[in-house]
Amino acid sequence: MKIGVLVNEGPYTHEASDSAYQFTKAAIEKGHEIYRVFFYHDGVNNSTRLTEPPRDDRNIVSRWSELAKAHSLDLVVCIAAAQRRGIMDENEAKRQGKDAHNLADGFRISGLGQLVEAGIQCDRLVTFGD
Amino acid sequence: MPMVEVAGKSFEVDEEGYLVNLADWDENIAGYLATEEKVDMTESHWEVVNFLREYYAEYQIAPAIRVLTKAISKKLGPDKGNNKYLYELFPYGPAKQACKIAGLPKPTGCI
Amino acid sequence: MFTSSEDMDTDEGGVIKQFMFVNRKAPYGTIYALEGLEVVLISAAFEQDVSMAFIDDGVYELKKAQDTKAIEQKNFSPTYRALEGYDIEKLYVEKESLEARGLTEADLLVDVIVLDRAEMAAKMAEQDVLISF
Amino acid sequence: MLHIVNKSPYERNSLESCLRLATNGSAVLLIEDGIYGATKGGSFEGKVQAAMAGVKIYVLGPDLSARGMADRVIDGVNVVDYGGFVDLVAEHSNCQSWL
Repeated sequence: MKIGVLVNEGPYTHEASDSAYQFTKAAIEKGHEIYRVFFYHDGVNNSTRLTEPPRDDRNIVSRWSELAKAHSLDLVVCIAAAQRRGIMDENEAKRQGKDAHNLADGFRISGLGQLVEAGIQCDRLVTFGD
Repeated sequence: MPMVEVAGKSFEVDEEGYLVNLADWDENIAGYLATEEKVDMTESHWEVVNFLREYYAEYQIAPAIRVLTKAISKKLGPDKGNNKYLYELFPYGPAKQACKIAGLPKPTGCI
Repeated sequence: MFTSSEDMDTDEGGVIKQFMFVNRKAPYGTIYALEGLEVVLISAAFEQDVSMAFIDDGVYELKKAQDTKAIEQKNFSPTYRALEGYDIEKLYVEKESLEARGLTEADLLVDVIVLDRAEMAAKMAEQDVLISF
Repeated sequence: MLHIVNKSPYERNSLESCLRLATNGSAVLLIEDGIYGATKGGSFEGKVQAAMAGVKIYVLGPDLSARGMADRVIDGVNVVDYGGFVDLVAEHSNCQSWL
């Protein structure tokens, strides 16, 4: 089955990103196809590579990056929500005249249309948030 | 961000030339923004730009292109409410160029 | 813009799904109502069967007379009135949620369809995709 | 239909709204802080017991254990792991998260 995942909260404050990660992993293990994981609202904060949690805690951001690499996941960060919250890839930083970019490996920035498209293409869309 | 002065009034534009403070907008500034876009403003151009400003004032968003054509068709007639007419006026895209000249916020490019 | 079902078929493989955007949060206190509305506007471009449900504090999003000047946030309530132009006309409001908050249809800034809880429950159950904010 | 609730019924009205709008025969999965809705002895237990006449209630085991509540589950509530969560999503034609 094709499954889409929507993550609406950032890392650490809410459990949403953890739940979404465990759900995504379990779905892959069960042989389902994760069509896309879309990050919206504060969920875009799951994609900053500047995250540096204590060594005895999970690294939510790199954990997503690694899962994406291992299973060719499509991790999409909403551009409008990302711009509000200071998440940028190299191109966007250039376009906006910013002196830095912080998008982690395995994520890409794109439009909200990607969320609607996931809803159209997937058999199920599961939302995690606050 | 760059400051520009037109007709004795100075205002800020962003890296891509969009007006930063919507409240600064006046017809002189629109004229400047049009020149930057290489658009020669005629009455037909003003009609669309003013329509966009009215739409924004009423709904607080810039309309999607198909919504714009439909609304213009309703108000100014079907000969003006179509993509061909709007692209003739604003060759690089009415959503981008007309919104920019109208001083509306930069589209976030969501689709 | 696609006007016929033939056009639709070539565009999205003939799939028209029922999308419901479920709004349960009040405006301004959190960003969910505003960013939720942004998704709804984008969804209009995909020619799906789109509706919005207003349940619990979500009904407050539609309250008339919002004035945000003093909190320096953008007043996005007029945007709900633009939805009709986007062909999004199914705005369902749960009767029980309105009543519990001392509101009536006359307090709302757009025309809505008021459903009681059983009708709303049935409407939700028949959707293909529910996205909640 | 699958309803997913992640809020404690003692903090927010998500579970109450969910139960109000869940049709007969649908399933409710309690995750994160929502698991407290599946536990015995609290003032909300009666409402969950009553709802079980019409809907099936599931609770996510990992969230239950994390909160020290694994031995307090209301009789008749089904405990599932993340794999079971995935199965519930797959088995039901649509799902709604009561955020």
